[in-house]
This record gives sequence, C-alpha cells and structure tokens, in this order.
Amino acid sequence: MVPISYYLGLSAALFISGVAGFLLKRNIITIFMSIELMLNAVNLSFVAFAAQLHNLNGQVFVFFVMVVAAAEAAVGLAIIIAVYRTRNTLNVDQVDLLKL
Amino acid sequence: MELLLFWVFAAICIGGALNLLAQKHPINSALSLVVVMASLAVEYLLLGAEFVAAVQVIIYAGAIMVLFIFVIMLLNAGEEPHGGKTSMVAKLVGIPALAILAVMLVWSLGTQAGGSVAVAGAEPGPPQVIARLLFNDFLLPFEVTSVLVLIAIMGAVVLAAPLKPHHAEQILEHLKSGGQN
Amino acid sequence: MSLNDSILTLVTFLPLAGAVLLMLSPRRDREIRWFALVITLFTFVLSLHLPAHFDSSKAGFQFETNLPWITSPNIHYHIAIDGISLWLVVLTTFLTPLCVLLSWKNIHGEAKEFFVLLLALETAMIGVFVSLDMFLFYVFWESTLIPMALLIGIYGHDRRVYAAVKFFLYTMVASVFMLAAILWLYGKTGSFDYTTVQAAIRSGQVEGLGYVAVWLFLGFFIAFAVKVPLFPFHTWLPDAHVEAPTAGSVLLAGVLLKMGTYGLLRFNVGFFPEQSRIHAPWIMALAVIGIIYGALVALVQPNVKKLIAYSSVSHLGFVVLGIFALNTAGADGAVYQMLSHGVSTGALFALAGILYDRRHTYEIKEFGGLAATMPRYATLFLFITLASVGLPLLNGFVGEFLILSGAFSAKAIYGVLAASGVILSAGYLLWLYQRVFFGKVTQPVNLTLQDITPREQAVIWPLMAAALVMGVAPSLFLQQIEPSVLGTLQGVAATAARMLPTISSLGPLGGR
Amino acid sequence: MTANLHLWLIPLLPLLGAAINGVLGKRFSRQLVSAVGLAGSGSAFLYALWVAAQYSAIKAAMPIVETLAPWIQAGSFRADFNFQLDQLSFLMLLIVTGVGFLIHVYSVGYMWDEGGYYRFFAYLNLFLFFMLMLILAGNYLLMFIGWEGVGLASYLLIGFYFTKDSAANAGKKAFIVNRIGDFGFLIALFLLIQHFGTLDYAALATKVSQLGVEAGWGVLSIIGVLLMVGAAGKSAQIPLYVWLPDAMEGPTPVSALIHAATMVTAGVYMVSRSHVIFDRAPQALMVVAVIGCATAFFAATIGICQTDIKKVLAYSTVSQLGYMFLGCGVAAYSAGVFHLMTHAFFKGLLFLAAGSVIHSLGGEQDMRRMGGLRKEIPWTFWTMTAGTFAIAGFPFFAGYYSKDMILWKASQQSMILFGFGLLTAFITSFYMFRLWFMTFFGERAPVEAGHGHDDHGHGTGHAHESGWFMLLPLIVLAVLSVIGGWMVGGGDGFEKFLTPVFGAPAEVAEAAGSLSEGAVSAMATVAFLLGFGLAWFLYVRRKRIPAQIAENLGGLYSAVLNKYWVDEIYAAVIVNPMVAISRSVLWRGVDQKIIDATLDDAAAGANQLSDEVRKMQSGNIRSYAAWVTAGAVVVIGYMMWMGAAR
Amino acid sequence: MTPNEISYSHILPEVVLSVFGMLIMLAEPLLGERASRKPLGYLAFAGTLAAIAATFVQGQNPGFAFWHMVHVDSFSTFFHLLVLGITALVILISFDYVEEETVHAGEYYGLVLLGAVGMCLMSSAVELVLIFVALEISSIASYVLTGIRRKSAAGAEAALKYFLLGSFATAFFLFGVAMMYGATGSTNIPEIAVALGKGNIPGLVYVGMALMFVGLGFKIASAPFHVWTPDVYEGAPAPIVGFMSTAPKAAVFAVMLRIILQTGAPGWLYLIWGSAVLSMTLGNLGALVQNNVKRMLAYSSIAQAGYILVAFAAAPQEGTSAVMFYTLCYAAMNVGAFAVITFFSGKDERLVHLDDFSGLGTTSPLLAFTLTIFLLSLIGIPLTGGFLAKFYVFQVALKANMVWLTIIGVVNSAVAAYYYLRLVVVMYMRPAPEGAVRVSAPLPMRLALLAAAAATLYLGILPSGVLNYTEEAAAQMLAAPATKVVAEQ
Repeated sequence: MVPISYYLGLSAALFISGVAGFLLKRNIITIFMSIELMLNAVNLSFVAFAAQLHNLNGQVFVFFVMVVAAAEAAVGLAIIIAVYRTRNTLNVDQVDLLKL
Repeated sequence: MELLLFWVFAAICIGGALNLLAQKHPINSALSLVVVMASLAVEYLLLGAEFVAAVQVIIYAGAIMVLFIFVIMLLNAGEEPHGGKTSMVAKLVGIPALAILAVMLVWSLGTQAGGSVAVAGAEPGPPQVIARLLFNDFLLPFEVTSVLVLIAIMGAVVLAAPLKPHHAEQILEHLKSGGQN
Repeated sequence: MSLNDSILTLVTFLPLAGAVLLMLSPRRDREIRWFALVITLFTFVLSLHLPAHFDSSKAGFQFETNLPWITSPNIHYHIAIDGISLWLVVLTTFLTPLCVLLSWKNIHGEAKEFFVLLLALETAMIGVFVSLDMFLFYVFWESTLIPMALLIGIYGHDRRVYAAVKFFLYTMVASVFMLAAILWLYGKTGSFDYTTVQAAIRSGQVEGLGYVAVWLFLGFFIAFAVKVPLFPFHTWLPDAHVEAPTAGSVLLAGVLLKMGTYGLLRFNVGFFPEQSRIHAPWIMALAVIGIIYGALVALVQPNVKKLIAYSSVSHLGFVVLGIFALNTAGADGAVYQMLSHGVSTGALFALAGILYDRRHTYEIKEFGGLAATMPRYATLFLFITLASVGLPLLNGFVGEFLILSGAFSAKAIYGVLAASGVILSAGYLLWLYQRVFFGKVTQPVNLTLQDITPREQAVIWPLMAAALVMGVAPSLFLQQIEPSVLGTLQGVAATAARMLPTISSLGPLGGR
Repeated sequence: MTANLHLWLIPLLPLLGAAINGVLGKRFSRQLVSAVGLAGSGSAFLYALWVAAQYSAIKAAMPIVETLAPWIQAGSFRADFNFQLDQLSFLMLLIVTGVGFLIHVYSVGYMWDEGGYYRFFAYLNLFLFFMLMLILAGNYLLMFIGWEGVGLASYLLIGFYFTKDSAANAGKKAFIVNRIGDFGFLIALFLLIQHFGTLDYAALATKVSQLGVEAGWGVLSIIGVLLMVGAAGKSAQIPLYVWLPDAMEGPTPVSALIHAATMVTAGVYMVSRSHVIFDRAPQALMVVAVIGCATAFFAATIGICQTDIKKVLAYSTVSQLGYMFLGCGVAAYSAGVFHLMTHAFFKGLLFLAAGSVIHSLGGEQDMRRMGGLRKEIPWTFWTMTAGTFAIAGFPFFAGYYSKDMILWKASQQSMILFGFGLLTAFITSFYMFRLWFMTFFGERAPVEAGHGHDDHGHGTGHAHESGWFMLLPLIVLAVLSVIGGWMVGGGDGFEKFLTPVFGAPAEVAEAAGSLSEGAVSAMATVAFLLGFGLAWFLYVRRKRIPAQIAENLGGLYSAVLNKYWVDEIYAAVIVNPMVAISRSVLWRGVDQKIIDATLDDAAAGANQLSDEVRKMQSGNIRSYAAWVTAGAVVVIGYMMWMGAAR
Repeated sequence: MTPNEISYSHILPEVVLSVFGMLIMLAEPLLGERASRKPLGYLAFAGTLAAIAATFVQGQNPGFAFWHMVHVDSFSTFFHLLVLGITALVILISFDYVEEETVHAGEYYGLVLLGAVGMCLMSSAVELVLIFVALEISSIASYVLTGIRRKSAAGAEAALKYFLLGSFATAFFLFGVAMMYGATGSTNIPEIAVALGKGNIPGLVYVGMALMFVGLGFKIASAPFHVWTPDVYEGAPAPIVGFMSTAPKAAVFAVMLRIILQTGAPGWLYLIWGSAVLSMTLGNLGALVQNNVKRMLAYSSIAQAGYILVAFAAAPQEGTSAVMFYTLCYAAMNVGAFAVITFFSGKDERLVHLDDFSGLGTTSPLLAFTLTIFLLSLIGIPLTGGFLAKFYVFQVALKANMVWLTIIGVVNSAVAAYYYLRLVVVMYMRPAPEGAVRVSAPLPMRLALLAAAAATLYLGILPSGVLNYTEEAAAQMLAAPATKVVAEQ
C-alpha cells in the first residue's frame, strides 16, 4: 500500500518543478509547458484525494482541468504565435516593451 | 509491489520534470513532458483511476502535447535563446521563494494531508459512475465547458490567423522606430 | 410651509441653481455677468431673512430642516444655523455679489465657467456653515475644493497650477483625518447628526471614547488647522492667494479660511471640551506663533497679495487663539474676528485686485506715490488698512480686543505675546501703504493710472460700511453670537468643573 | 440730576466737519473748506464754553456720566459709549477745543497755498474728534478709541506731505511707536478686566478704592507701569520718545496742535485719570516719576545742540512732558495737569510762532541761517518772546507757576528728582534763549535758496510778517502764556479746582531738610536767570565759544548732537534684526526652506519611492512570476502559521 | 423547485448571452467584406439588454439549481446586473473603436459576450469547479481580447503576459481547490461550510485558502499579485481595459465573498488586511509618476482594489455590502474614464500621454467634463459615487475597529488625489496645443459617457436605493442556507 501522502508529495514536487520552470526558462513555449506541468501536478492531487476520500468527484475535476488545459493550450499557443509574429523571438526576456 | 511501482514511476516523473527544466531545446522539453504525463497515467492507475489514466494519455499526451510540438515546429523554435535582459528579480526573489514554497508545499501535503496511511487503489473509478456524476451533478460545468471551448476556438482563430502583409510591415517598421503601441 | 422652514435650503442652493442655469445658457458674457450678479444679490437679500428672524434668545439651532437622505448609513439632510453660523452665512452671501462685480471684466478665459464655478462655490461654502449632519458637512467641505482649485488653476496667474494643486492637496490630505474621525464617531454612535453625537459624547455614552478622544480631536484639528491655516500648515496660503484671481482671493480669505476656524469651534470645542482644555496650551502657542510669525513674514514680503496673505495667517492666529482661550470673551471675539477678517481682508484683496487690473503686477516696488495719481483709491485703501490694523471704531478692533482679553484671562502670557501682533500688523500694513501710496511716483506708467471706477467703488463701499457698522455696533452681531458660543462652551465649563473642582470659574469673562 | 448735557455731541461736531470735508471737500472752494473746518472745531469750542457757562450749576453733580449706547458686550464684560464730565475732563475739554480752534484759525493762513487743503482740515477735524473722545470717555475702552484715533490722525497729518519719504516715514514711525505704547496700555486693560471685570472709571474707582496701598509689586503696580508704557508711547517719554522729533515733518500747525498742545499730553491725562490706581501703587508712581524726570533732563540736553528750530521745540516738548510726568509721579497730579495746561498755551504759541518764522522765511527751519528777525517780523517776535519767557520760567508767567509747583512737590519726594528737575529748568532756559537769540538777534547768515521742509515756494529774500489769520491766534496764546498761570490762581487755586477729582492734597509735613515753596521758587528763578545769561553770553557776546566747546567736548558733543544715536541704536538692535530675521530666517528659512522644502522633499520622496515601486514593473514576465511566487510564499506562510497557531 | 434538477431559468442570462454570442459569430460572415461592423455591435448590445431582462426573470426564482451548482439570490442578481451593465457600456463605446482599429468584430463582440457568461456564472456559482471553469471562461476571453489588436506589438505582448501569468495564477488557485477538496471532501461551498463548521479544521484548509487567495488576488490585481496589471492595461485595447478592469474583478470579488464568507473559512482577516494595505500603497505610489494615462489608471485600479479589500476585511454583512457598492461605483467611473480614453486616444491609441490631454477642457468640453467627474470620483470627492463608496468602506472598516487600516486607507486616498488631479489640471489649466480642433463624440459614445457619469453622480447623491439593496443582498448571501446535505434531509 502506498501512503496517500506519497502521491501528494509527488504532486507538490511536480508543482514546484513547474514553478521553477516558469521562473528559470527563457523560451516562452517551455514556460507554457511548465504551466502544464503544474496543472498535471494538481490533477495528481485531485486523484489522490479522490482515492483517499473514496469520492469520485476528484476524478471528475480532472476532466474539467484537462478541458481547461486544452483550451488554454489552444489560446496560449495562438498568443505565442502572435507574439512571435510581431517580435520574431520566443525569448521571454525580450518581450518587455511594456514596463515601469 | 504497488509501492515499488509508485517509486519507479515517481522517479521517472520527477526525472522527466527535471529534464524539462534542464533541456535547452523546446522539443526535448516537450518530450520530457510527455514522459511525465505518461508516468502520471501510471500513478493514476495505481490510485484506481483507470478512466482518468486513459484520458490523461489520450488528451494530454496525445492531443495537447501534439499541439505543443506542432507549434514548436511551426515557429521553428531552436535552442533556448539568449539575449535580452535576464531578470535579476527572477533569480534573487524567485529562487528563494521557490525554495520556501517547495518546503511549505511538501511539508503541508506530506504531513498535514489526512492520514498518511490511506487506502490506495481500493475503489476503482468505473466509467459509468463517473459518467453519472458528469451528467448529473456536474452537468452545468460540463455544459459550460462548451462555452469555454468555443472561446478557445474563437481566440485561436482570431489570434493565429495570418496578418495581411501590409500589417506585418507596419509592425516591423513600428518596432524599428522603437515606439510603443 | 412658511419661509422659515425652507429659507436655509433656498439660500444654500439658489446659487447652485443659478450655476446650473448658467451652464446651460449660451456664452454671452454680458448677460452671464448680470445674471450672476442678480442671483448672488438675490441670495444675499434672501439671506438677510435669517438675521431678521433669528431668535437671539435661543442658544440652539434655528431654521432647521431635517430630512432623511440616505438610510444606511444613516445620513440626513440636516441643516440649521445658530448664532455662530448665522453671520458666516450672511458674510458669504454678502461677499459673493461683490466678487461678481470684481470679476466683471478681468476674467482671463471663459466667463461662463468662471461664474458657474463661483456660484457653485457659494453653495458649497454656505453648505459648510449650515450642515448639521457631519456627512453633509464633509460633502460641502470637500465640495468647496473643486471650484476653488479650478478658479485658481484656470483663471489664476503664472504659477496657478502649482498653487491650485498645492491648495487642493494640502486641504484634501488634511481633511481625510477629519473623515476618519467622523467615521469613528459614526461607528460608535450610529449617527452623523451633530447634536445627537454631541449629546452622546457629553452624556458619556460613546464607548471607548476615553482613549481615542485625543486622536479624534487631532483628526478634526488637523483638517481645520490646515484650512485656517495655522502655523506651520500655512504655506499653501500665500501661493494660493498670489495666484488666485481676485474674486478667488476674496472668497478664499473671506470665507474659506473661516471654515477652518468655524470647524475648530464647532467640532473640536463642541465635541471634545476636555481635549480642548488639555490641548489648548500648545494650540494657543501655535496660534501665537502664527500671529507673530505671520506678521513678521508679512513685513518683508515684496508682493502685495503675499503680504495680505501672511497677514491673514496672523489674523487667523487671533481667531484660533480666541477659540482656545475657551472662555466667552475669547470665543465671542473669535467668531467676531472671523466676520471682521472676512470683511477687511476681503476688501484688501479686492483693492489689490483693482490695482492688478491696472498694472498686472502685485510687486510693491512697481508702485509708489499712487496717492497722488489715485487719491480716491488711496483713501479707500487707507480706510480698509486701518480696519485691518484694528483701529477702534472699525471692525478689526472689537474682535481682537475680545480675543486678547479672553486669551489674557486664560493664560496671560499668550495675551501679551499676541498683543504684540497688533503692533506688527500696524507695521507691515502701514509700511505697505507707505510704499505703495507715498513718496514720489517712480514709474512713469503709474502717472496715468485711472482712479477707482464706480463699479469698483460699488465693491468697496459696502465693505467699508460693513467695517464701520461692525466697529461701532458690535452688539448687533454679538447678541446673536453669544448665546451659541455659550452653548458651545458649556461642555468646557462642565469639564473644567470636573477636572479642577477648585478652579471652576472661568474668570470674570467666563459664563454669566 | 442736572439736565442732559449731550456730551456726545461735542466730539461729533468735528467729526461731522471731517466727514463733510473728507467726502466733499475736493469740490469745495478753499473758503468753504475753511468755513467747514472752523465750524467743526469752533462749534465744539462753543459747546465747551456753553458747558463751562453752566459749571457752577453742574459742579455738584460731577462727575457726570452720560451713556449713549452700548458698544461691546461679551460675557460679563461690557463697554458702552458713555461720556464722563468731571473737573479734569472739563479742563481738558476747554484746552483742547480752545487751543484746537485757535490752531484751526492759524492753519487757514498757514496752509492756504498748500495742496490738499481740504484733506488737511478733514484730518484736523478728525483729530479733534478723537481727542475729544479720549478726554470725554467714561471708560478706558472708549478712551482707547480716542487714544488710537489721535495716533491715526497724527499719522495722517505727519505724513501730510506724503510725496516726501521722510514725512511718510515719520508718520509710520509715530504710529508704530505709539502702537508699542498701546500694547502696554492694552495689557493694562486686560489686567483690569481680569481683576475687576470692568473698564468703567466709576466702577473701577469703587472697586480699586477698596484695596489698600500696595507695599511691593502688586497687580496695581503692574497695571500702573503698563499704563505708563502706554502713556510713554503717546507722550513721547523714554524709551518711546523717538517718534516726536521726527513728527516735525508735519506742517507746523500740526506740530503745535498735536505734538505740543494736545495729543502728546494724553499720556499725562491718562495717568491722572488713573490716579486711583497709581495712588495705591507707589512703585508704579516711582517709575512714572523717574521716567518723567529722566526724560525731562535727557531731552533737554539734546535740545541744546539742535539747530532746526522745530526740533528744538520738539525736544523741548519731550522735556516738558517729562516734567508733567514728574509731577504725576510724585502724586501731584494737579501739578502735572497744570503744567499740561500752561504748556499747551506756551508751547502751542512757540510752535505757531516758529511756524510764522518759517513761513516768513519761505520754509527755512535752520536757526543758523536765521538772525536779526525781530525787526522784520515784530508781531511774531513779541509773541514768541512771551512764549520763551513762559517756558523758561520767568516769574509770574504761566510756566513759572506750573514748573514751580512740580519742582516743589518733587522736592518733597526726593531731592534727586528735584535736583534734576532744577537742572533741567536751567537747561530749558538756556536752549530756549539760545533759540531766541539765534533767531531774532544778530545778523542773518547768507542763505542759499530752496531749502526747508514746508515747501512753500516763497523766495527767501526778505522776511515778511504773516497774515492776521496767523497772528491772531499768536496773540491770544501769548496773552494766555503770560497770564495763564496767574489767571487760575496759581498752583494752589488750580489744585483746589481739581480737588474733587484727585482728592485734597496731602498736608505737607515740613520735614527737616525739605524746602519751602518760596525757596523752590527762588531756585527756579535763579535757574532761569542762569540759563538766560549763559545763552546771552554764548550766542550774543562770544559767538565763537559754542564752536570751541563743541570741539573740546568732541564725543560728548557729537553724542548730544546726534541725539545720543538712539534712533540708530533702535534701528540696529530692533528694527533691522527683526526685518532681517523675518526675511532670511522666517520667510526664506522656515517658510521656504523648512516647511515648504519638507513638503517638497516629501513629495520628491514620494516620487522617488514611486520610481522604486515602478521598478517592480521591469517588464520581464519571469520577474513578475517571481513576485507572484514570493507573494504566494508570504501568503501561504502566513496561513500555515495561522493554521498552526489555531 | 428542488435544487437537484435542471433549471434553465437559473442560468437564463448566461443562456441568453451565449445564444447572442453565437448569433454574432453566425452573423459576421453574412456581412459584406467592406460593410460596417456596427450591426454586430447592435446585436451584442441587444443581447446584453436581453440578458439584463433575463436577469430579472432569473431573479424571480431564487435558490439552488443544477445539483447545488448555482444559487440565485439578490447577491448574484446584483453582480449579474453589474457585469451586464458594464458589458453594455463597453459595447457602446466599442462601436467606433472596432471600426477604426479594424479588429475582428465578430470575435470581439462574441468574446465580450461569452466572457460575460463566465463572469455572470461566477457570481451565482457555489461550486469551486464551476467557479474554476467560469473563471477560465472570463480569463481566456480576456487574454484573447487583450491581444485582439493584432497589428499591435504591445497588444500581443500584453496578451502574452496576461496569459502566462494568468495561467500561472490559475494553477495556484486550482491547487488550492484541490487542497480544499482533500481537506473537506467537497468542493461545494455550502458543504465546505458544514465541514468547516464541525471544528477541528485541518491545516490543509489554510494552505488551500492561501493558494486560492493567490489565484483570486491575481485576478483582482491586488498586491502582491498585481505586477501584471500596468503592462497588460497599457497594451490592451482601451475599451477592453475598461471591461476587464471592472467586470471580471466584480465577479471575482463575488467569488471571494462567497468562498471566504460563506464557507466561514478561518484566518484570512490579516491576509486581506495586508493585501489591502499593500495594494493601496503600491498602486498609488506607482501611479504618482505615470505619464501614460492608461498606465496611470492601471495603477489606480490596483489601489482601488485595495480599497475594496478594506471593506472586505471589515465585517461580514456591512463589509459585503460595501464591497458590492464599491465595485458598482468603481465600475461606473472606471468604465467612464476608459470610455473617454477610448474615444480620445484616436487611431492606434496614440494619444494616451498626459500632455495629449492639454486643453481638452476647451477643445472638447463634454469629454473633459465627464472625465473630470470620473476622476473626481476616483479621487473620492463628495457627491460622486467614488466618494460615497470610499466613505462607506471606511465607515464599515472603522465600525469593525480597523482603525489603522482606515487611516492608511484615507491617507492613501488623499495622496492619490495628486495623480488624478494632474490629469484634471492638464485638461483645464494647460492651453490646448496649436491647431487643436473641437472634437465631439459620436452618439453611442456620448450615451455611454452620460450613462456612466449619471451613474457616478447618482450613486454619489442618491445612493439609498442601491445601498438598501446591497445590504439586503449581503444579508441574503450570508444567510445562504443550506448545504446540499441539509437540503436533502
């Protein structure tokens, strides 16, 4: 038997990795992927909690999260394309016209 | 046995995540992410969520990641670009914050969450139960996601549709002149 | 419904109604001027109903209107006047038509907006004096800011923007402390009503007041002190005055500053007699510093308006001194001095404006020897100067004398020090007079200056008449002021008796 | 109760004159202006005479107090428009209206050619109004109206030639110095209010008389000293005398009326009026006496060296006023008032005569350029002679009686006061005869044209006698100067007249060492003779000696010549530092550098802070994420702490 | 009507909006290539009006529906009306903007309407999952709208920033939801309330609350999660800034109120306290030196969120009422202000610098006058909604004995006067530039301006009706019955 907290710990670790990716990566697409990683981490928590609680709601949530993730992916990638088109770069550090 | 599986796939999972961070090329990162997702699917199975596991593979790894890779290819994104001002703040504020956040989250999830000994994989999530939930209790969110998807489609269309050529030139000129807006 | 029930509302909002009408009217300057004049004069005439039907035997509020406005929070349209506010209202309505006359032809810019602002300002100023609901009071209080700031900022002189912003921010920042205090009181009493809150405080029903009282007192104090302006919060005043158009200066000095002293008397003393007593020493000290400081700085000003502005600092120091003498003579004198300062300093600014219309400068060194070229003007100026200096039989003396004697019996040293301000006021005003009017004409352009015109005389003469009447027959005013002042000071007397049972008397000048 | 005298009408009459001339005078002819002005003062004088005619009838009822209307009421304090007539104010009334009227007449002649003629008469009438308020007031506050008002009139009249800077300065100086005195006066009033609750003479007298004589520095002494400060301002006593010599910038009739005969004596009147207080405050009385004596002596010494004829008279006035205070200070109020009266006669006369001299010389005021005038302007010479002898104390002239009386009373108090008084009498005699000799005897020095203060525009060739408008008042005053003392029955008679006011004079104990009245008279007469002789010797016989003395004395002489540099010291110690401090420390320092700069700094600080805050917005997405993460850490940390602390 | 069934009347406004959104999408291809896009705008406007009408119908049927997913009460009706009102105004001011900037009109109006669906739903949702989905609807619509000016590099950058950071925050929110779920076994607000009401609250709840606060705080642009705001507002189209600075914020505030107050979650008081102080201070400080008007208003919106949080910190019932009232007033004045900017900034939004507004008082009196009203209201000058709202907020805060918070708040509001005033000063006290012509706004814009100005003044002068309503709604919301569990018994 695997203690539920292991799963949660794994979830936390993945979430942290996602945050770290956002903070450390320069490529916009990679950053976006980090966000996906964070969402995945949350999904793991949901499923783990669902298992702990013997309550399937958690699994249902995962579907919604996935739908949202898909929608975000569509829009997000479109935005990235738009940025690339106007800036010709995917370096997040160069997208800083608006500031102060 | 389950514990072993958990550890193996947890290790793969973490490894994939770290690899995502370590890789310079977005394609490699994307593939790492696929690895993470796949191993997560296994974890789901361990937790008795077969349906979720299946969907995870189909939607995430199958659809979303394909989209990512498609875009990476489309934009011909290469090695992680350099240049531009790197943010000191991201390092000076972000990394310590990240460390603390890690400690806090792991601590609170690892120790605070319910009982640490839990029944794992005890109750399988039969698709019909999930279906009942989805179309009764969660009918409204389910229906509302249609609006979400519609928005996403509209958004993708309006943002990614090609510009008329003269617009692109205008933008480039505008950029060259260093102006804003 | 008799006129007594609605008169106050009428007087308050008639100018605003005029402003709205003006806003909708076409830009025909001539008609606009006349319309503004008629409206303000009519308001003045209407406001004369107030003293005429005021029952001076009563200390309480009269001409009361109390209608619910907002149910939650519990806000009322509650207006009324007592002897203290009565004459301030009349002063306002009296000065405004004169300001219209003063602005007859010298507006730099759109006349329409100017008069709209002026009329709106009048309503706001009257509103401050008549409101008994603290919310309403605050509304009017802040409402005076906008038209005044715009008058300065749009129609003023070179550094008008700086002055307008300074004026606005100073007052705004200070008044939020008052707002906080009002809100606290509301939180504890559930009412914004002046009389209700006062009664609650006096009967000790406000829970937790003891330890907060000092902060509430200071909250109100800072808002009013900046408005007065009391040293060291005064530096906005010279700038505002110098840059303001003449009408703006007249109303600023004549009425707006009085809002501060009025507030000190009404709220600080009215609500917190015990705190007033505790804090009186240093407030009086500040007032005295203001008196002397203002006078000394006025002495060396190279600019007519700045000089008068600093003289206002000095004169209003007297008012604050009188209020915090916390005895009848002092407070009577303070209220009287408010009116008197409104008349004489208003007139001084009007006269300075008349000069400006001719030379477009306020620099004293640009003038000299004007008594020869503008003899009538010189005479009127002298009269007003003397009124301002506090010559007996003119308005300034009565207030100053009462304040000084009140301050003297409260704490002799303050009376003595403040009295030295009387000497200095003679110094700077006469020196000003000498530099502007005496000597030989040094600038050729001054040789051809036109003497004061009939329209300008129509502004100055009423002010002179008022100065004279106030100097010769102060009882006319004091008989209505005093019962209300006594009512306000009641609390002080009560706390005095409580705090110092052995020295309960306020001296011979205390209550009757 | 006697019939209502309507005393309020007396001041009102000149006020009417002032109002008419002031408002309409510009369009009047000179004749009409003169008529109105003379009517204003003359009617008041007639009214005073009418009152005087009833003296025996109303004598018993004195003091008569008539209340016209309430003025200020606040709390328990009230001050009314009430007028009081007793022997003292009665006497003052006659002096003021009488001398005033004469000077009005004189002014018609003197000012005829001046610009602003109507203005002059309006001011003059206005002055009379305030002066009459001052003396007829029934309470201190009403007196204060007149007190300030005469200051105002004085300001206006001194600055009459306003295009001249010196005149304008002098007017301002007079007003401000007066205000300094008024400051003391006001404080005294506040003390009175605080301790007695009233300013009414009658009520005060009742309350004060219940108190005993103060041994040390009690309230009454302090009040007394403060009143004396006020009096010193108005009556040009040390240390506030400085304005009076400058006030000579005004037209000469003004000097005569305001700065010799009437206004400057207001202080003496006020001290006498307050005798109830002073009687119980010996310390204050001593202050009065010392100030009076010191001023008398000090001013007299300055008078020795002055060369401007009006300045000599001005210092002489200061000196004589010192005498009056000396009188009051030794509790001989009637002596002080007596000297006040005689002084009004002879000093008024001297000024008018001096004016006549100046007038005849086309504006020349420097005595060194005069001489030998006695033949050219005989009327002026003879009247001036009467005045000179009167002031110098020639026996049986007016000044002899009053000065005598003061010296005698002083001798009973203190031999030092008496000694200085006597010395002053000698100096007075000396500088007056110096003036007399320099002006009317010897030869006239050659003159360059265009000098002088009263810009008359006459040539300076031949001196010519003044017209009758000017001479008539001279003659009347000359007669009064000669017989004024004798007329009222000398000191004793005068004292008796004022007894109802001041109370019976204390019986003089002929203590050992004190002088008899006769001895004092003799010594005074000797002083007169010595002064006369010395003046004759130095300015008629050996004209070169004064210059030699001046050389030998060097510093002392120049000190005296420059009026001991008092003006300069005041300027250096008080005025200039005050202006400098106000400008550089208060205005540019505190106001601009501290208060405004603090606020500006605060504003700049806010702007800087704003700039710093803006740096959070680096534009870099990753830094934003870092902020969000950091925020999240804080939030989560806090909440975990809350959870743990639960 | 039981809570466990399908009831379209409970989501009628959302349905109406979605239908109109789709209609617009269908209608767009029917218009010719060169034809004016205004008919789409009219359609959208009509849709909003219809949705407003639908809201009244919806309001007739209070209570739960869809298996306790939504709860219709006065509280939700209020926020529905608010969001729809804002939407209507924004559509009015967009008519000419859309034409001028040649954005895709169909998508533009469609996204606005569909975004509004999400916002409306947020205010009536009582289930964290539904809230999450609705929140994403509104967010994604906002991301797209931000970048809808495809010619604008700034627009794309703004969209990217908004999107990346928004998703980042969403992940936090979601994690919080997961923890709440794990700790209480439910994501339904009433049920969570029951679970929490049993006492012995697990530590995970606190962490969950914290994470949700991070996500929601980001959406309302409260410090320290405000950093994205200025950049995004500067780059986004002006009418959309007016939209997204008000409507989603209002909806998120509704969500926060429900989550925090209805669940009776512990420990949040000083969290909000601190966030309020930081938001007010940082927002106002940042705005002080801004010369770009849009950016200045962005900072100001951070500060305004801070004021709303003050009310939040205060007290359950009156605080809720104050939040509602404040969001309403804020919506009126902020949309109004951005309406003026929308019109004035001209093609490509070139004129957004402070100096560009010189002399607007003479060149365009109506524009200047209304903008002045909005700015004065933002400062908090009496007789405007902004004043009364602040007054109400601080009053409530003081009543709850939050003295320091109030003092910091009032001082902030006074300091803030400076930068708003700068704009007023420039408009009235600086001369118009050479060659400036009198411009007058087109009719829809005027209507919107007058409506916003009228609302601002109405709320400042005669707020009684609204205040009574908000207080009652707050009471209803707090007294919300009834968990699924209880209701089913």
